[in-house]
Amino acid sequence: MDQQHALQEYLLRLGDSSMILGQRLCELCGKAPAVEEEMALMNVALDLVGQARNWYEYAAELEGKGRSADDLAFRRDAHEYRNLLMVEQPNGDYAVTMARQFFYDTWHYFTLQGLANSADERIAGIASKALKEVTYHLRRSAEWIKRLGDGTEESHQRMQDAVELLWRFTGELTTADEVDTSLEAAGIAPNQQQLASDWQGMVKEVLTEATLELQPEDAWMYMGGKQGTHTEHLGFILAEMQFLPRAYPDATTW
Amino acid sequence: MDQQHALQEYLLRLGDSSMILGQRLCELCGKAPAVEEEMALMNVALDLVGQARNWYEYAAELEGKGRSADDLAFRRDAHEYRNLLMVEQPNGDYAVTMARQFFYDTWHYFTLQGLANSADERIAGIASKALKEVTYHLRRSAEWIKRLGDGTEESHQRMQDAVELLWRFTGELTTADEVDTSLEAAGIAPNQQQLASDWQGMVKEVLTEATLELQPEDAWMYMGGKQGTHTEHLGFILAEMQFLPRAYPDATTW
Amino acid sequence: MSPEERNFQEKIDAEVKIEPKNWMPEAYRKTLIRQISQHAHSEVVGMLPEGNWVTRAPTLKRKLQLMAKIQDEAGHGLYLYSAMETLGASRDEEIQKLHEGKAKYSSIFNYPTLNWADMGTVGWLVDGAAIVNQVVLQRTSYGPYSRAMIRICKEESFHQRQGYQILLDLMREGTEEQKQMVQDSINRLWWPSLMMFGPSDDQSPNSQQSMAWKIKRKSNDELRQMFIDQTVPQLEFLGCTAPDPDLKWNEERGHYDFGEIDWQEFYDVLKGNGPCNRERIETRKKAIDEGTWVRQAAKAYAEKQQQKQQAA
Amino acid sequence: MSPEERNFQEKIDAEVKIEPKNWMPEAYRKTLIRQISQHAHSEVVGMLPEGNWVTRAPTLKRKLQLMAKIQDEAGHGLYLYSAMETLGASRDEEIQKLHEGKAKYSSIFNYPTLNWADMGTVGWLVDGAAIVNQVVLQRTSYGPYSRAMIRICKEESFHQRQGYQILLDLMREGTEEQKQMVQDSINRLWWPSLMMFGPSDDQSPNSQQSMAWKIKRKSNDELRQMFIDQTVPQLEFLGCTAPDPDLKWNEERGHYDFGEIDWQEFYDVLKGNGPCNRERIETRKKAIDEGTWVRQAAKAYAEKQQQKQQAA
Repeated sequence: MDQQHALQEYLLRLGDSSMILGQRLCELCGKAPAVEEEMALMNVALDLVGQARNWYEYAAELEGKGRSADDLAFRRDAHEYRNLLMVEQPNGDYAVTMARQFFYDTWHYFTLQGLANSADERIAGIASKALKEVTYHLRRSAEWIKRLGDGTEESHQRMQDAVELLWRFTGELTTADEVDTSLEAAGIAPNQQQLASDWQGMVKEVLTEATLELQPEDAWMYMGGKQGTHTEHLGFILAEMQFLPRAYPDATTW
Repeated sequence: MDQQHALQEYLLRLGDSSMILGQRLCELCGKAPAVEEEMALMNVALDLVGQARNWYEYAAELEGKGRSADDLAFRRDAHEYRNLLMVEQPNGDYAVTMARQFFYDTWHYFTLQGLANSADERIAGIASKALKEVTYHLRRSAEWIKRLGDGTEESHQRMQDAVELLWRFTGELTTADEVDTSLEAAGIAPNQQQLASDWQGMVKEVLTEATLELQPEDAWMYMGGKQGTHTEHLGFILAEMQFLPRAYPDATTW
Repeated sequence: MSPEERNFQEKIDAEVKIEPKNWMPEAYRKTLIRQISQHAHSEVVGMLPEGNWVTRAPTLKRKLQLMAKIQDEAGHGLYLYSAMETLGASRDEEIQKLHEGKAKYSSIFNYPTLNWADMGTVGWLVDGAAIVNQVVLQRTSYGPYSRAMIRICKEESFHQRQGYQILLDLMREGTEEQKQMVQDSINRLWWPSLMMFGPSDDQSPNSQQSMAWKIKRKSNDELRQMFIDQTVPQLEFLGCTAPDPDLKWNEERGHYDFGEIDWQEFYDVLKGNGPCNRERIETRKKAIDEGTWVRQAAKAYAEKQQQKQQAA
Repeated sequence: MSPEERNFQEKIDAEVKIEPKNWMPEAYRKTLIRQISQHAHSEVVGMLPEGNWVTRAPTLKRKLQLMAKIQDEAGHGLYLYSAMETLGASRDEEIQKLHEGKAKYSSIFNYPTLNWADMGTVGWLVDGAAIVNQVVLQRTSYGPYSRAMIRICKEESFHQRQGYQILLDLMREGTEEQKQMVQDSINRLWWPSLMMFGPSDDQSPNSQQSMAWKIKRKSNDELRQMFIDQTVPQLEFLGCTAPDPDLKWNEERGHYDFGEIDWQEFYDVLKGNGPCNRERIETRKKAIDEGTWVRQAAKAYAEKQQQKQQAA
C-alpha cells in the first residue's frame, strides 16, 4: 500500500471517529442526567468535532482534489466513512454512553500519545493539542465507569450490561490492519502492539476498580468500520447530519 | 386567491399528508405489537403512499414546470410541505399511533367522500378509488380506539392520554382557510362546515363508545401545517426520507 | 414398525400428503414444527433488514414495491405460523423460543443492509436462494406446509424478479456510484446467500431422516449447486462479479465450481455471533414485549363484547 | 419599617449590593429566587431549540459555534442555579416546579426552530432581547445575581454578534433560498422576541416593588422600546423586514413606533398553550427522571469513597 494512500485513510479514521462520536454526543443535548453533564458532554463533543476539523483539513490538503474539510464531513456517504464501529453505536442509557466513551477515550488517548511523536510533524502538532483535551475526556469517562460500576446495584447492573453490549466493538480498537502497520513502519502511526496492550491494561484496571466483570478475551469481535463497512446506524446519522449541505447544494456559505 | 394556485396547494395538502403518515407507519416496520399488525400497518401505509403518488402526479402536471411526483416527494424541504401537523407527530406507543390514525382517517374519509363528487374529474377519480381503501382504514382505527379505550385499565389510560396528547392537532382538521373555502366555492373541495361537523360527530361517537372522555371544544389548537409552518419533527422525517435522492443528485434512475 | 407407522410411511412413499388429523410419528411432528416455525420466524425477522431501508427508498415506485414486499412477508409469516399450529404447536411459545435464542431463523438476516442496492440483492440472491429451497418444499409430505409453500413461492418469485430488476436498472442506467453500490452489495451478500443452504451434506446429521419423510427432498449441497448454476448467468448478465476467485464453469461436471465457504463464519453466525443477531432479536423481542398491553387489551375487549352479545 | 428593613432599603438606595449573609425581607428573597430560577430554567430550556439543529449544522465552523454556545448556556444555567442557592433555595425543588408547570421560563423557547436561519435569529433577536434585560440587571441589587449577570452578559453579547453574523452572511452571500430562510425566520421570531419583555407596564403588577428593590431597574415597556430602537437599524442593514406594518421611525418621540402585540398569544403561551410548551417540559422532565439512577449512583459512589478515605 503506498504511503500517501495509507495516510489518507488513517487521517479519515481519526477524523471520522471524532466526528461521529461528537455527533452522537450532540444528540444528547438537553437530555443528559444533570446540567453539569450537559455542559461536560457538549464540551467533549466540541473538542472532538474541533479535532475532526483539524484531521479533515490535513486530509483534504493531502488529497489535493479541491475538497474542503466540510466536503469530507458533509459530502461522503456511509461507505466512504472510516470511523470505528464503536462510535456510531446509539447512545443508549448513560451507562452505554459512558462505556462507549471510555472504550473510545482509552484508545484515543494512547493513539494520540503515540501520534504526538509522529514523524509527520503536522500530525504530531494536531495530536499534541488534542492529547490535552483527551486526557480530560479519559479521566472523566473512567471516573464515570467507576461511579456507575461501583455505585448502586442498579447502576452496577446497567454498566455491566453496557460493557457486555459494547465489547464486540472493542476488537477494532486493538486490531491493526495494513494501513496501521504500514504507517507504524514509517514512524507515522504509533506502535500497534503497544497501543493494544496499553488499551487492554487501562481497561482492565478501570473495570476492575469499578467492580465490573472483565469480558472474555476470545470474544467474537465485530469489525469493518475502519475499512468502510459499517453497522446499520451510520446511514441514519449521516442522513441527519448532512441534510442541509445536501438539500441546498448551491449554497456556498452558511 | 387564484384557483390554480389554490388547487396546487390543496393537492399538496392531500399528497403530503398521506405521504408523511405513510412514512411514519414505515418507521414501525418490525416493531408492531403483533404480526397481524405488521401486515395491517404496512398495508395502510402502502395505500397512503400510493394515494400520495396519485395526488403528486396531478399536482406536478398542473404545475407544468417539469417536476415529477418524485421531485415533489423527495426534493422539497419542510417549509414547502403542506401536510397536517397531526400526521408528522411521532408514533409514540400504540395508543398514540392509533389515535393519530383515527383522527386522520376520520378527516380523510369525509374529505374523500366529498372529493369523490368533485367538479374536478381527475380529483373525483383519485378520491373514489382512495375512498375504498380509507373506508377500511377508518373501520380499523375506530376499532382500535374501542379496543384500547374499552380494553384493560392500562390500555384505557394510555388511550385517554393519547387522545389528550393529540387533541391540539385536531383543530387543523376542522378549520378551513382560504384555500379550502375558495375550492369549496368552485365545487372542487367538499363543504367545509359539513366536513367539520361530520368529523366531530364520528369522533364523538367512537370516543364515547370507547368509554373515553371527550376533550374540551374550546381547547387551544396548534395549526399551521397546511400553510407550511410545521412542528420540529418534520425536518427529521424529511432528512431520512430524502437522503438518497439528495445524496446522489446525478442519479436519474433507481 | 407399528401398523400406524407403516401406513404413514406408505403414504409418504406414495406421495400422499399427510394432513393434520392423520397419525404421524412424534419425531416427524417435532421436525416439522421446528422447520416451519424457523421458516415463519425467518419471514418476520426478514422484514427488519428491509425495514431498515423502507423509510429511505429513493423513489415512490421503489418505496411502494418495498412496502408491498414487506407486507407479503408479514403475510407469509402469518400463513406459516398457521400451518405450524395445525401440528398442535403454540405460536406464542415458538416466538418465545426465538426471543430466548433457542429457535433459529435464516442466518442471512443477521447481516446488515448497508446500501440501497441491498434491496435489490436481497430480492435477487436471498429470495432466490429461498425459492430454490421452497420450490422443492412445494412437494413436501405435510399437506398444510406444502400448500403454504405453493402460495409463498409464487410471491417470492415475484419479489426475486423485482429485486433483480432493481440491480439491472442500476447497472444499466445508474451512475458510477450506483453501479459501485451494486457490486459492493453483491460482495457482501454473496457468501451469506450460499450459506443459506446450510452445512455441507457430510455435516448435516438430520437430513437423512427428513429425506425419508420427504420433509426435505434434496440435500443442502444439491440445492446450493442448483442455486449457483442458475445465479451465475444472471450475475454475468448484470455485468458484476462474485467475490469468489474459484467460481468457474466446469464443463465436465456440467456445473459451476466454487470456492470453499467460510464455515467458521457460518457457525459463528449460527451461534449468535453475526453482525446483527443481537439487534434483530432485540428488535423483535421489544416489539412483542411492548405490545403485551395492546394484545391484552384486544383480548379483554373481545371478551367484553362476547359477554355483551351473550347477555343480549 | 423595622430597623433591619430601614438599613436594607438604605443600602439599596445607596447602590450597595445585598450579599447572601445580609438580612433581607422575605418577599425580596422570594422574588429573587423566582426571578433567578426562571432565568436559570430559561438557560437550560433554551438549549433545546438549539439542540434541535446542533445535529444538523451545515458546516464544521457553524457546528462548533453552536456547540460552544450551547455549552455556555449550560454553564449559565449552573451559574444561575448557584446564585439562587445562595438565597437558601434548593435547585432540585425549583427544577421540580419547572417540571410540574409551576415555574416559568422564557416563553420564547416554546416556539419551534424550523430552519437553520433560526440559529442566527435566536442569537440576534432572542439573545439580543435577553441582553437588553440583562445589561440593566448587571446593576441589580443582589450581589451574586449582579455578578452572574456581568459574566453572562459578556458571553451573550458574543453569541448575539455571532447570530447576527450568520444572518448577514446568508443575506450577503446566500442563495435565494437561504435569504428566504432568513426572512421566514424573522417573520416567525419577531413578535415572540418582543414578548420577551413581558406584559405592558399597566399589566405588570409586581414591577413596582421590584423597581424599588432595584431587582428590576427599568419597566417592561422601556426595555422593549430600547430593544426595538437598537434592533430596527440592524434589521434594515440585513435587508430584511419585520412582520409589522406599523413599525416606523417617530421623529417626535425619537423612537420607533410599533404595532400592538398579540396579547392573547402571549397569555396563551404563558398558560402552556404555545407550540412547544409540552415538548420542552417533557424533554427536560424525561432527562431528569431518566437520570435519577445516574445521580443516585454518583452519590452512592462518593459516599463509599468517603468512607474508604475515613477508614484509611
